[in-house]
Amino acid sequence: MDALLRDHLLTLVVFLPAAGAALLLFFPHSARIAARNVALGVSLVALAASLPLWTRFALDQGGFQFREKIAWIPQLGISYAIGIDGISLLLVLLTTVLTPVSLLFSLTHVEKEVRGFSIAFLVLETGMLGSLVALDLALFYVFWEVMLVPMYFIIGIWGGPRRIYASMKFFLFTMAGSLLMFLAILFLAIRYHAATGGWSFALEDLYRLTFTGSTETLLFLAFALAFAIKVPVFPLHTWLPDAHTEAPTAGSIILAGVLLKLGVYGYLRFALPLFPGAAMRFAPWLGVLGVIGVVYGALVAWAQHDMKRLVAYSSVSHLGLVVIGVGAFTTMSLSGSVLQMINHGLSTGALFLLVGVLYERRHTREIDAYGGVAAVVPVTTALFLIATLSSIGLPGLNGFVGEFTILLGTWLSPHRWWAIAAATGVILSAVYMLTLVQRVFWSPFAHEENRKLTDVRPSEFIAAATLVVLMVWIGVRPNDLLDRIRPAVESLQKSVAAKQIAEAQP
Amino acid sequence: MTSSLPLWVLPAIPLAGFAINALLGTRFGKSFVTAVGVGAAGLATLAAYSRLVPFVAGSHATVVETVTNWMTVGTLSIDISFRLDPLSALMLAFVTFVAFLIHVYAIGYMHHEATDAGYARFFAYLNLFLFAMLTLVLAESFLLMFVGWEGVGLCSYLLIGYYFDLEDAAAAGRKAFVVNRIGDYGFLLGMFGIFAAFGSLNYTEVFRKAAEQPAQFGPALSVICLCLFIGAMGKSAQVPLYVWLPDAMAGPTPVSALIHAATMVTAGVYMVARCNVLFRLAPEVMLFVAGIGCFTALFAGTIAIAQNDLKKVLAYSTISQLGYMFLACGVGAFAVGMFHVMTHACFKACLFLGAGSVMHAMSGDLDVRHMGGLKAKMPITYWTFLAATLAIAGIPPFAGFFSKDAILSSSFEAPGLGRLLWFVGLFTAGLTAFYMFRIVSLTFFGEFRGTKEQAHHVHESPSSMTFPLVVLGLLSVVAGWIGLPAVFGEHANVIGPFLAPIIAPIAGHEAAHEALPHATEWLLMAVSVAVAASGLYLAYAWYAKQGGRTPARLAASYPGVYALVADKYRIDELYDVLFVRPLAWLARTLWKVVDVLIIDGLLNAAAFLVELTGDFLRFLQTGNVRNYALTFFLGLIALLIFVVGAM
Amino acid sequence: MTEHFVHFTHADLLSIAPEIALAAAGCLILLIEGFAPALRRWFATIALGGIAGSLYFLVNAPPGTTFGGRYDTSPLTVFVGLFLGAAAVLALLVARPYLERSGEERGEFYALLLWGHLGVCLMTRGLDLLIIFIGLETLSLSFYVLAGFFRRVAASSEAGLKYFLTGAFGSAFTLYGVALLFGASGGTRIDELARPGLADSSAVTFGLLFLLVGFGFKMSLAPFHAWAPDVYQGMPTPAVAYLSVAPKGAALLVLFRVFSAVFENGMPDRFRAGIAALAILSMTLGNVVALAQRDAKRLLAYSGIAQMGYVTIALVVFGREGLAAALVFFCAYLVSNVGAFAAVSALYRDETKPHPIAMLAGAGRRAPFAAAVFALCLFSLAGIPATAGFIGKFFLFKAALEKGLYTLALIGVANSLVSIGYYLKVVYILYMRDPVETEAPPVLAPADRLALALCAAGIFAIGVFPSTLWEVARRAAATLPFGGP
Amino acid sequence: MIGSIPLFDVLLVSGALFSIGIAGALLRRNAIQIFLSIELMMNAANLALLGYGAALGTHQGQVIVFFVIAIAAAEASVGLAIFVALFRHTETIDVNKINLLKW
Repeated sequence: MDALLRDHLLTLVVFLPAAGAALLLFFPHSARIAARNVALGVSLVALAASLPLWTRFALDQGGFQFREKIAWIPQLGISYAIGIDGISLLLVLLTTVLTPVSLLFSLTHVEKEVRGFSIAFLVLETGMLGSLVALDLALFYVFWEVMLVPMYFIIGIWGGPRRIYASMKFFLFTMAGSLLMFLAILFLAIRYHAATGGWSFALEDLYRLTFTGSTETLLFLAFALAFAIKVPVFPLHTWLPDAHTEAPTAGSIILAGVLLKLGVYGYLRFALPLFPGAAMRFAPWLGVLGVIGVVYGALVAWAQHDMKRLVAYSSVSHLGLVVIGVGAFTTMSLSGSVLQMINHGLSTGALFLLVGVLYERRHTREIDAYGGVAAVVPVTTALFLIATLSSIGLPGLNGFVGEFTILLGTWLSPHRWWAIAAATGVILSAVYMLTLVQRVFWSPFAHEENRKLTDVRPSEFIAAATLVVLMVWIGVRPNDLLDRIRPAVESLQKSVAAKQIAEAQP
Repeated sequence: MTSSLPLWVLPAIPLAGFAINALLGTRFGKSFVTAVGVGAAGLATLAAYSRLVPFVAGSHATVVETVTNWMTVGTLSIDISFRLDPLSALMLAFVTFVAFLIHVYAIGYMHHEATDAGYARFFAYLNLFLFAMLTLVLAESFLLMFVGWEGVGLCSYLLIGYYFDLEDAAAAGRKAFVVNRIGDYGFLLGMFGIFAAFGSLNYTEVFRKAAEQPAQFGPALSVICLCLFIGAMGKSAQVPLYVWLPDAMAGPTPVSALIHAATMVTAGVYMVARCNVLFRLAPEVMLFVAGIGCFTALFAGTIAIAQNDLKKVLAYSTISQLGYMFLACGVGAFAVGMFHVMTHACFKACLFLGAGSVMHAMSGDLDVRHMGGLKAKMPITYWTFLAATLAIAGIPPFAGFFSKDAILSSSFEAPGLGRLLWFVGLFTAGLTAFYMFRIVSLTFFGEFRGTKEQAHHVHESPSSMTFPLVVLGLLSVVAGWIGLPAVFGEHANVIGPFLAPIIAPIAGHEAAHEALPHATEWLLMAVSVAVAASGLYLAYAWYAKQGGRTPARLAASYPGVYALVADKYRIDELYDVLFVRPLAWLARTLWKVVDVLIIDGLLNAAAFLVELTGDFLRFLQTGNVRNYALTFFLGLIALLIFVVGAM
Repeated sequence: MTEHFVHFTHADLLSIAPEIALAAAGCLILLIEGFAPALRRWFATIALGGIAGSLYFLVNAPPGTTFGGRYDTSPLTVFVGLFLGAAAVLALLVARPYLERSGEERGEFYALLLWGHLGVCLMTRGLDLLIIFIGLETLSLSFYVLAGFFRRVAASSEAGLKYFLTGAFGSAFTLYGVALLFGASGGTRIDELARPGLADSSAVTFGLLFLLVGFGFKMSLAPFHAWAPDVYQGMPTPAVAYLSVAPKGAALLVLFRVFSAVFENGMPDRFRAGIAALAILSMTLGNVVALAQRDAKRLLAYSGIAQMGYVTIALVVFGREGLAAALVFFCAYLVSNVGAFAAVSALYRDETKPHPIAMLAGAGRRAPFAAAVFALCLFSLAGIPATAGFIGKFFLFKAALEKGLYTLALIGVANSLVSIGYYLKVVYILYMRDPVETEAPPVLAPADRLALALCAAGIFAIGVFPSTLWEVARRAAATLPFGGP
Repeated sequence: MIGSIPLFDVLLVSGALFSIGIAGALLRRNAIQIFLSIELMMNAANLALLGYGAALGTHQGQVIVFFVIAIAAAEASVGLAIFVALFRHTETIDVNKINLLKW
């Protein structure tokens, strides 16, 4: 057991949920309560298991930690190689936190097919964690695709009225991107074979490959497209509003909280270091698309009259900012982007959760169906307000630190105007989010049927409060995270710089 | 220094108060809330003064206390560190004090206003505001100041929207936040510029570098200062970003007094004064500041004339007075600006609290046309209100006189457009005196014009409300005496020298301007007093004596003009047409056209096309086996041609 | 050389034993049918026994060639033999409950299935075009009858007719191809085709093309696919499960054998291009038309056409690498496709009626196990990772890219995107649509459960731990004669 | 005998037969006629086999032909059985009228 915890901690964290799902397979169809409790319990155990990752994480080194490597398809040098650096550490923890939170919320709100729901959710968690820790491209691709299936079911079975369209759209969009990436991965390995005579899909081996202009560009685009769709980058974002809106609350939380981040993560972990030359050539485009995303997302969010859609478009806007930080590629902006991924996960997660609280009681997401409900649901209002403030980057809460570092870092990069343009998001986000608050929670009490709205249940409160606590913590002590991000970002920049030099000399 | 309280305690106390009231307040009822909320404010004040007294008595040497590092990213490293220097000391002195008084006042004012929950919410917000304001004042770095800056903005938003179930309150809260955000946008860019130029956001470092080699930052500084000033315009409600402040009166009166008159709105002036080193290196921006300030003063003043809502008039007068302060900063008299900030805090708080007390008596009615003759019914309110009015009108020896006169004289002697600025300022002073005494006359003199019930109900407010009134009333009399002009003797002016250290000398600039000849100064004083007095008299004559016939006739003879002024020049409507509607339209269009029509349209069309192809090809499968054989055969032929043909 | 036909050696007997076992088992069943009908519940068992026996003999058959180099016992044939055996076993498992449900539990079904299987075995093991042709015909004749198995059902008889006519048409071409090759090479043994200089003779070119067409027909490659949807729809589902997998694999193996013998050093580009064209046409047509299908079995037929398009890429890749990829792909296709048909046969009540997909609505709740396996098979066919289907595509596309066939690979992935469209459509109906009818699908027979479980297990086994399979497949492919380097 | 005929002529005839067979298979409507055309194609192949065998001087061609004839016979029996089975349902073996299974 100790050996397990010492040497295979990461594996444990990744596969605990899957094990739980397997366990649930043997539960009778009718065991609803049991199923949901098992799911919640397992996800909490996974959370507990993931905490040592945080405590035992060595701050001073930039490389990967908690590494494990087991041959998987030795003939092709494909191995089960996992490990985390500061970036993946934070995202892993975000995942292990958000999953129990979502399940906790679902406790009282998913009635149909509870067992199936729990299984899907746990499989999903394993998929997300796996693709965050994979250090072998084949392994990564497997996890990356495996995520799709449970999310497809979660949206399609437990989703809203247009769930079929949404789930199909979600699946096809993501597939369209990742299939090209699949070919690109194979191509990389073949190139490695041609270069060295041996086979390997291991990330660090493939880092060493260098490419000439057009090949690199094509490979980069194949990877970048897959990730850009996931992020999502304008104009590839249209799957997101549908998926987020139609997904059940828990699904929306995970979608916004984790899945979108995997796009940026993939870009940072794969597309960028594998093809730095092309990445740098395309960085301006990335930044421009990011800027468009920020403004566009914010404006369109403002025009929504469906609460979830509004929050969904706000994600487009926030992720646009993250993309800008990546495009600017300064230490500050990159760290900011990573941090902002976590922040967005927390704040948007909380927003979806609290929208869910209202939805589950009133069964409508129409903003106009509410109004003045702060009088009947004060606690919900307070929590929602905090989440809103975090999402619009109020200093003292988490959102601000990320926004500020991204914008300042971008300002210091050659692309100052991105920062100037993107900073308007500061205004626009206030516009749409506060409009939402005003029209839903404030202003005169509009509809009598809202009288019987009940305030948050304990489970809901715990779920939301957890996120709020984290928001405050990150806002007050961002260094706890930044210290872990820094080495990763710096080594990333180093490797990119080194490889660019290598590519410079033919 | 070590023995005394660390500075971080000052903001910490109200923060604790906020936390307690927010979490437990609703449970333990009003008395508990009062104890915590007001207690926190009082403690904070005591703590503040325990630092201020030794500081003022001592060497006025700047103190910087670092608590811990907040964030370190790349080259950016921000400490949570507080700074006590003459400037922050001045702010600290009146912010804590006024805040405490207003907390006390709120006990009485809110008691009937609110349920237990609401009461707790109110005091929690007030404490939170005090925390933010103190952070803003004591911050040592721009970023930490920004924390307070946004914090006070948040509290103002929350407190304006305190009556969240009133449409206009909710809207006003959002409006305030958004307009402030527009300013913050400038502030942010300013900070980015500063960091890019100076590689730091700490006052000490930035100002030292700026002061040492001013030449090297020349053009960058203009942009930076402009951005910073945009921030100030938002927070301190200058044209064109002033529109949120009048609406902000939807909040409870103590809030209007504390946040939207005495403290928060002056943060912009404080920030500009804080950055005086930078601003003085950007003369063109200074001129801009002065111009904006001067114009705002006049503009808001004219609006105030035609308003009938007591608090609205005060709001516009606040905007106008803030304009004065920026005028002072613009002409380089930062100390004077801060002096006016201080005096203004006293008399404007007093005025608002007075208004609140009246409103209380009139059971919520604020329309001056329904008032009149309250002098007898509520003497304390009357006298304090009168004192504050005289102060704002600039009648010696009341507080406002000295600060305002200092502003006028320093703009008079400013080079370039100085005289013009002076003249406008002077005219505005008369205007101020007029509209202030107009409301005094309408409120307290003449016959009562309200309803029976109101007349029956009118009464003097409880002591918890009158006590602060009295204190502030006294202050509005004496507060100005720390800044007597030079003509009263060498050391008559205390505040100028006290603030001198923060107006750090810049290489190549001479620090303070040479004083005017006494004769000129006397003359200026006389003129301004005369103008103010005539303003007073006119208002008294028109509204108190002949019950407002002349103004009515004037209004009737120029209906267009009157309507325009009464409608605040319809600026809100203008903004609505210029910005809000177009943006909203754009947002809808982007959504409906770009998202739904173009992007999704293309994708769905592609998918549909594939399916359609399938639906057509499907019918090649006729079910007739002969066609199968035929396709088979044709396929073979094609293959033959394809392969053999290639031979 | 003719004397080899008259004098069997002991080795000959041993090497042919597996096929003899199959033939014998078939006959036994018919005899029982005739003289002891009471024992019909044992048919399936006997048939399984026959398969088991044949596999036993196959594994223990003396390695090397027999019948004067006409009959092959090599790792390759053993591998393929096991593959075919697995298909037959799974089909038989599903068959019994299926026939019971449709009230047509007649012995000839098992006999014909066994004999058809025998034919396929002959195809894969024969190194002589004549043997291969005989195998082909044995297979065809058995399955013509199986197609029309439900005599009282018009659709079934029609399927029989269509399969018969098109099949005979195809065989005629095959036969003419054999004749041409015989004429060109002077013999029917495949290794005789390896004589230098043959490759360019027009007789060989035509002969090869005729074989390609003939076996392409068996693989249901477009444009020789048209029979498949109709036949699948009319034919008893278990027979389809076998027909849709085993003969296709055998046909591809034959093509590999013949082509690699003729083009020992590299297939000329004109053939490459021709075969690539067939591959592209099959993928695209199969996937696009599948989108429009309403009947489960027809949909699977088109999906099969598309899958054959993918695997034909392996033939374009050519050589042992290509064959190895094809073998892995077929193993994956076996578990996925047979699983899918097994699920179909388990999920529909009236076997003799059409199988509209819409009837599956809500099956996820009414028949959880079968539905789950069905969905799994569909995801596998769609090539979602951690399933067998992904591994099949993985090695296939790897081989293609290694050969520099970028366009083919791109078209391939584009097609898998399209295919997701209809695979997910079925999943959606299984799980996300409310049942149209209240009556639950038939309860699963143990045999059904076993078959489904085996397929699911296979899908995960191959999907998660492919390395062993890949190793074995490569070793097997290495023994392909004239496979090039 | 057949050996005395030049291979080319034999192939020509067989090719002609084969084409006629194809034509018949494609143009006929009656299932039996179609099947007969296919039989014609097979026999064309047989002819080619015989021709080649003669040209090569082996008996192998003839041996193959025996097999083919046997197979063809089997095929015929199966085929006719199927036709009969179908005729019971449709009262016709005009393949144009037989299209239950389509699309």
